[in-house]
Amino acid sequence: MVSVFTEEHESLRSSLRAFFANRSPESEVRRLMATDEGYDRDVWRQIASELGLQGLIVPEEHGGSGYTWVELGVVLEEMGRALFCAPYFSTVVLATSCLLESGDTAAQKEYLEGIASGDVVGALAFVEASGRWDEAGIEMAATADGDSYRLTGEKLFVLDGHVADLVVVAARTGSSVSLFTVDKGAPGLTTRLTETLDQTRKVAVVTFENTPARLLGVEGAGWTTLSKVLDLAVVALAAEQVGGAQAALDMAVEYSKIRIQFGQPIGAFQALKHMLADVMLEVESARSAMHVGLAAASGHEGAELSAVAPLVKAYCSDAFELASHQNIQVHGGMGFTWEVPAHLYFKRAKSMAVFLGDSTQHRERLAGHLGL
Amino acid sequence: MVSVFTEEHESLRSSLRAFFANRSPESEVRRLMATDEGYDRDVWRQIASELGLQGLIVPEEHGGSGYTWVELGVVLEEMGRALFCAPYFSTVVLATSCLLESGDTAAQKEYLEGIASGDVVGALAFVEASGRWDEAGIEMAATADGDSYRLTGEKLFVLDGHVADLVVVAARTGSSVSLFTVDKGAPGLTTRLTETLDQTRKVAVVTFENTPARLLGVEGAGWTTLSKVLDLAVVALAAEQVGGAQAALDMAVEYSKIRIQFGQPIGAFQALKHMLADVMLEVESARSAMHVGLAAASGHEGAELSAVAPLVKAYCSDAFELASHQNIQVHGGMGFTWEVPAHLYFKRAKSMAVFLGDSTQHRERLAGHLGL
Amino acid sequence: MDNDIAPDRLAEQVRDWLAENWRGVDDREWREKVVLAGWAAPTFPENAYGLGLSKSLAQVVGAEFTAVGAPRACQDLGPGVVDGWVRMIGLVVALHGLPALREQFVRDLLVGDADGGLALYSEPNAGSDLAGLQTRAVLDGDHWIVNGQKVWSSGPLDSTWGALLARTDEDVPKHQGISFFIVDLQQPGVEVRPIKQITGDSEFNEVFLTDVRVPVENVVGEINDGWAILQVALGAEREWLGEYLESIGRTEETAGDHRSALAPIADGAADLVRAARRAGRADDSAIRQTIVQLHTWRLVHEWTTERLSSASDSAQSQVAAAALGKLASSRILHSVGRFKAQMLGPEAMLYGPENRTGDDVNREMMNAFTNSVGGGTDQIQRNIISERLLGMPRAHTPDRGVPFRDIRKGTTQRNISG
Amino acid sequence: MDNDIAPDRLAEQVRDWLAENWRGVDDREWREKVVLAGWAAPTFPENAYGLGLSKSLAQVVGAEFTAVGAPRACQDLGPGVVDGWVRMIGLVVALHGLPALREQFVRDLLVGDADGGLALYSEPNAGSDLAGLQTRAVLDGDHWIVNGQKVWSSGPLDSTWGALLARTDEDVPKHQGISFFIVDLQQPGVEVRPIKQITGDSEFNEVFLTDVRVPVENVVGEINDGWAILQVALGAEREWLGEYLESIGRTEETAGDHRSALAPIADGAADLVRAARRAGRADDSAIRQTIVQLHTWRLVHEWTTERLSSASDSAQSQVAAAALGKLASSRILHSVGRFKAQMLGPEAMLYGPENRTGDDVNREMMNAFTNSVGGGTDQIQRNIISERLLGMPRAHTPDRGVPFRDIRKGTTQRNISG
Repeated sequence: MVSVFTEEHESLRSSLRAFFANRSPESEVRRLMATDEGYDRDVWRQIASELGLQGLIVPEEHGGSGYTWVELGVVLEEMGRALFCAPYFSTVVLATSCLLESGDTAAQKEYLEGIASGDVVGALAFVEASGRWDEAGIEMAATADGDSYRLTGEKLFVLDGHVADLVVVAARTGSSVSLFTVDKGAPGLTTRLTETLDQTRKVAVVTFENTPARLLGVEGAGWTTLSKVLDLAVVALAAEQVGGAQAALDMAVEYSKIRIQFGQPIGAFQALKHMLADVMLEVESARSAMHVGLAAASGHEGAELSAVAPLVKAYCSDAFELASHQNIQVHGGMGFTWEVPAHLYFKRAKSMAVFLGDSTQHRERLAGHLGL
Repeated sequence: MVSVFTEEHESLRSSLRAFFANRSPESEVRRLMATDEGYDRDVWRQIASELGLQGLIVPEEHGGSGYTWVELGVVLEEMGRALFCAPYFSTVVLATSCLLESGDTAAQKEYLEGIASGDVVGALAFVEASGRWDEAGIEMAATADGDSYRLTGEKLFVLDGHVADLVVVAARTGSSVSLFTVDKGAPGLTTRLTETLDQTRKVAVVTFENTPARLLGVEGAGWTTLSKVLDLAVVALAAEQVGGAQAALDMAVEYSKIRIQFGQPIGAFQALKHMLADVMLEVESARSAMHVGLAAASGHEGAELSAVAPLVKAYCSDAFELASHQNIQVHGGMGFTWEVPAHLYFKRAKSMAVFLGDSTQHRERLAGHLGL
Repeated sequence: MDNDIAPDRLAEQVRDWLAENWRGVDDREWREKVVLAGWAAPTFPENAYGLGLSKSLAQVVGAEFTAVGAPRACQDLGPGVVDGWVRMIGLVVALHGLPALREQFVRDLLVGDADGGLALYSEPNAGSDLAGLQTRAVLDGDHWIVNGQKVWSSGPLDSTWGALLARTDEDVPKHQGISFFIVDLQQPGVEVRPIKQITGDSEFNEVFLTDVRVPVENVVGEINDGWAILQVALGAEREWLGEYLESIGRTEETAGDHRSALAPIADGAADLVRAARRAGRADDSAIRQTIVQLHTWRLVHEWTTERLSSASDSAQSQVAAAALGKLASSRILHSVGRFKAQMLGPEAMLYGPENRTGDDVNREMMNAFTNSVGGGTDQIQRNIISERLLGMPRAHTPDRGVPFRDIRKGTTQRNISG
Repeated sequence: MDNDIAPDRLAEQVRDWLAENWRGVDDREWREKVVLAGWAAPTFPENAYGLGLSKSLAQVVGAEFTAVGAPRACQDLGPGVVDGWVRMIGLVVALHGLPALREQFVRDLLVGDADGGLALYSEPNAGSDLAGLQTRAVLDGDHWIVNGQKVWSSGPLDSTWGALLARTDEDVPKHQGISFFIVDLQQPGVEVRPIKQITGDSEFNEVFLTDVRVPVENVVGEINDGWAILQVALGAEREWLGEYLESIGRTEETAGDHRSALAPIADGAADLVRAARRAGRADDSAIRQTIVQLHTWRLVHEWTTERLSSASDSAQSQVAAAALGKLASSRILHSVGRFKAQMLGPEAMLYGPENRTGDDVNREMMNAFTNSVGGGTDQIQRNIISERLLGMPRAHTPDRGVPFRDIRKGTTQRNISG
């Protein structure tokens, strides 16, 4: 697998890195993570209007630029590196993919332009009290009400659900799963922000009380759509995780050069050198997995997305956990303080390690693809 | 858990260490491992007559000294350290325990005195082609023939089967397992030495062709006896493994002090220091597990042998594998040569890691005891 | 008092004294009486409110107090937090303090007048390399003037005193120019700020010292011999810490999750088994392997600590028990934290008082760093194990034998208070 | 030949030459013709039997030879073992050898007259620290007299020549006093003994050199500049080694176990799955986790190597690919070996030709050390990664910048032949 990134992608990366350094420095991350909304609406509009980031994978006919998951990967890697606080993953990766994969042209027409323009924030309401990321975990029932449906129940761990203009909801119509759209302000729709370990990424409880909802795509095809979306999502997440892991490694290396103990930089001690060499191996390996994942998500010839996705999720989650953990260890006592940003990456890593299923679960999925 | 060893045990250890240094130095180990028999009959007699090692756990009434598994643990630890080549484990741990645990006083009377005197070498023929270390693996049938039985079939991985005067055999009488004794020279009994990874420990294929055998203990109680013997055996093996692991660690530390690279002993490099610190943690932890195992095997109050044994097997096997592996790594290219004895410990470790079931299997056994 | 006194005669003396003095009220008068009689710290020297008794004789004293329910005896042996200060700092002052300090400070500590204390050892640039500390004390008449910054001091913000390590000579190698002081913290120039940790809690402080004045009689031990004094204090701390943590363990026992040696093997695994059951994954053999491995690490850690702590070649074995045990703990705590978060699934994304389960698991997971980083990092423990236990050669470091003035030093200064 | 020549014109020239010379027989006459025409090593300089062509133009030559089935072209690009010698040692002699050596040695190598070769680099006391080598070469008239011991030389016992590193100046730091020689091994004073490995096999030799004579014209490069020459040879070796191992991989492909990038994810896991199935443990989730982890390590290793090898910032990426890849391989090889032995159960206790399964698994398991130890240990790779890729500071070692004479050196001398 050679790199999926071309020189143009690297040039996109450079400009994004400069942008986030300017508009999402650590001080901004810390300011926004302490707010309820969790993002800066001006910056959100700016990345839409000036950079077109929300519309990256939105087809041109709907006001987007019709790029692939490779370009999106560059964006997410840089956002992960900067811990950029915004409902980007929920809007662009989760909600947008649901719209695109559902094949529902009416819904696409209705929402995609708003998403691309930055006017619509999207979210996906999927998991329930069981905490399961699979089809069996979806128990909420949708009842038909003329042409429309009514939803009643509670969805948990909804990324950015509290600021979403559009909530895509998975619920059962009869025995099978269908997807629905619910707009902000719909009757019976309430959202409650939950306190999170990773304050840079907001999570809400979304409650439906006889809330009117519109079917998205074909009735009963919800799980087919959603399972594809989840495969795409773990690949997108991997890009974020690789960006975060590299940032944590860079931090650790940098600190090891300036921190003096026993008359020399601690980075001269072989224990730390070898620890970080091992971290680099994991980060580079995770990066390779991400490349393959992005290629598969973009429909490049070769390995199937459904087989690549679990590998990517397991590997990149583990690598980010390791890199962010060792970054704290290298920082010693300082790493245990709130003031040093090492914990922000660590919390993102730990939080994303269980988001969309843990490594063990994904490795078991991959086992199935190996003919086991 | 405090130490099970008293000062007297430590004095026993000192004299054994001196004895093995004298009668089982590396040169002797290398000489004997290249022979078919695999042991020195003079030394075998000497450890019986002068040190009473074969009769250690044999009751006094049968010519032994009636000690416990704690004393046996000291002996095995030192034998493991010296890679002492002799059919001691097969005779004293396996065959003797079968005789003792079977409760068959007639058989005890017949064999134990010879074992204690060093005249009888014993072996246990248990595993068959399936390679399973459990009851289900025993498929060989024993057919009644008047007061006696007849055995036909093949037993594999029989430690020291090629030199055994007494073979204890597990076979099925009807649907249940019984134990039998077969004497050397019995009609239809043939043994064939197998080439082994660990040349210091000989393994034979033992074949029975309508071979007369005597029931040992109660018919149908074979698995009850054998499962107790296997629990005792893994604890005894753990003592050997701890002795070997400590020897490997000592070798590595010693080499790290004398091997000069980059103008200093390689032991001054933190990478090796930390590697061996981690090995020490595993070896000391394995030693603790061994202490608890020996206490449980000796019937001390507290933890049950059947629950302790799997823990001990898993932990001590893993620790010995690690210690002997890292010893080779520390020795670099020299560790990969036949001439340096690092490989002898490594091969013992690898071989014993699968003998009596691997760590994963024993951990699964322990899971049952945790109420899982 | 004579160490040759027969235990039963001593017991009788204590009983008599108690009969005469104990009125069932733990008031100031009582506390002063206990201290003046020498019962508060019987192992301390007689010139430091002690009786110079051996530990075993002191325990006779403690037993008699316990028998009648009288408090305040044997603080030099107790496991509480206040006892900790008595055992660590009280001890070195009692042994090495000048008369004025000894009489005032030890008395205040034992009577209970010395409110909270702070250990002013670590600095932003002296963590693993504690002897690289840069806080300076300069003599000015009959006072030392102290300037510097300390960190990771646990204790109350309004502590009245601190045990301070400061550099008093820069022209000798680093370990040889350090002195040990008792410093009054209730003076201008002392600023104590809580450090906000990654958990959001604040259990430690950073302390800024600006022209802080310390009377010359507050030096403990000889000038420039503070490193040796520190070793005595740290030795006592290690001893106390084990008992302290055990005493916490014992309160957890009531929660049904404590185990003692050779108790049934399964004891102590309940939290892991529960986590797997709650997740509906207790039948998954991969999860079972993890649980058994974690539980085994816990058991062998406990067994090893007990075995080495009770070994006869005590000095070497104590070091082994402490360093190996601390390293083992890191692996256990981090792995258990990771496992529990895994079992919790998406709830492990949550935190805060409204999400108790997520909060508990994440706090446990993050606090594991206090073991792998605090009190000597895992890396420092591996150095100790390899150099002091395995006897492997020390590597060259550029600061060995070099005057402190000429050593390359860190200059990072940052305020890490939350 | 001119590098500006158009590929199609070059191809035409080669075709014409082949039409005139290739008679379908690979005999001595043919081999000499190919060498003299420059086709045997087109990238070599014209004064060393080459044509000074770029790699891509040389491949045009190779393609034409392949098209008509004619052998012996482009040995400077080939993946075989003999090609390896051409690429490593032929190259440095071609570039840096004196005329006499260049004309004879390169010619012999290309024609195939230089039988086997041995790399005489490592020594018993110079392994990880190769520059610490102690074999000495002393000038005596028009010959260097060499004394010392070399080890880990792979190749035939009766090799005719060796590439030797020897110390020619002890009064300068270690890297600066080493020279690179081509030495005739068919002389008294050279003793080559096979080393018996832990597997029982012998793939390497130790070589004892006693008053071995090397003509002055056999020095490659400047005297005392041998370390630089070695770097060129090692660079070529790393490049060749990858292709060589791949070419072995390709023969395994026929066994159905090879995979290429973005082939179906499952490709290449067959050996692991088979091992678990054979053990009846393929349904055990703990075993499945292990298989998936091992297979994932293999895949990401392959992807990373391809990605970094093909990256544009080639120098840095090549180092990264080599060091990271080697480290990744160690983990994979050792873990796979351990897993297969575990799956094999008690059969893994067996060895030798009568126990094929046990023999195969144990050999695979033991040979993993050739990766973690040989060609720079895992520890050396981590040094390279941290210092050269992450830019972490080098630690002090006592030999840096010190004349070799004054460095503490190992003196262990042992005969490790079986």
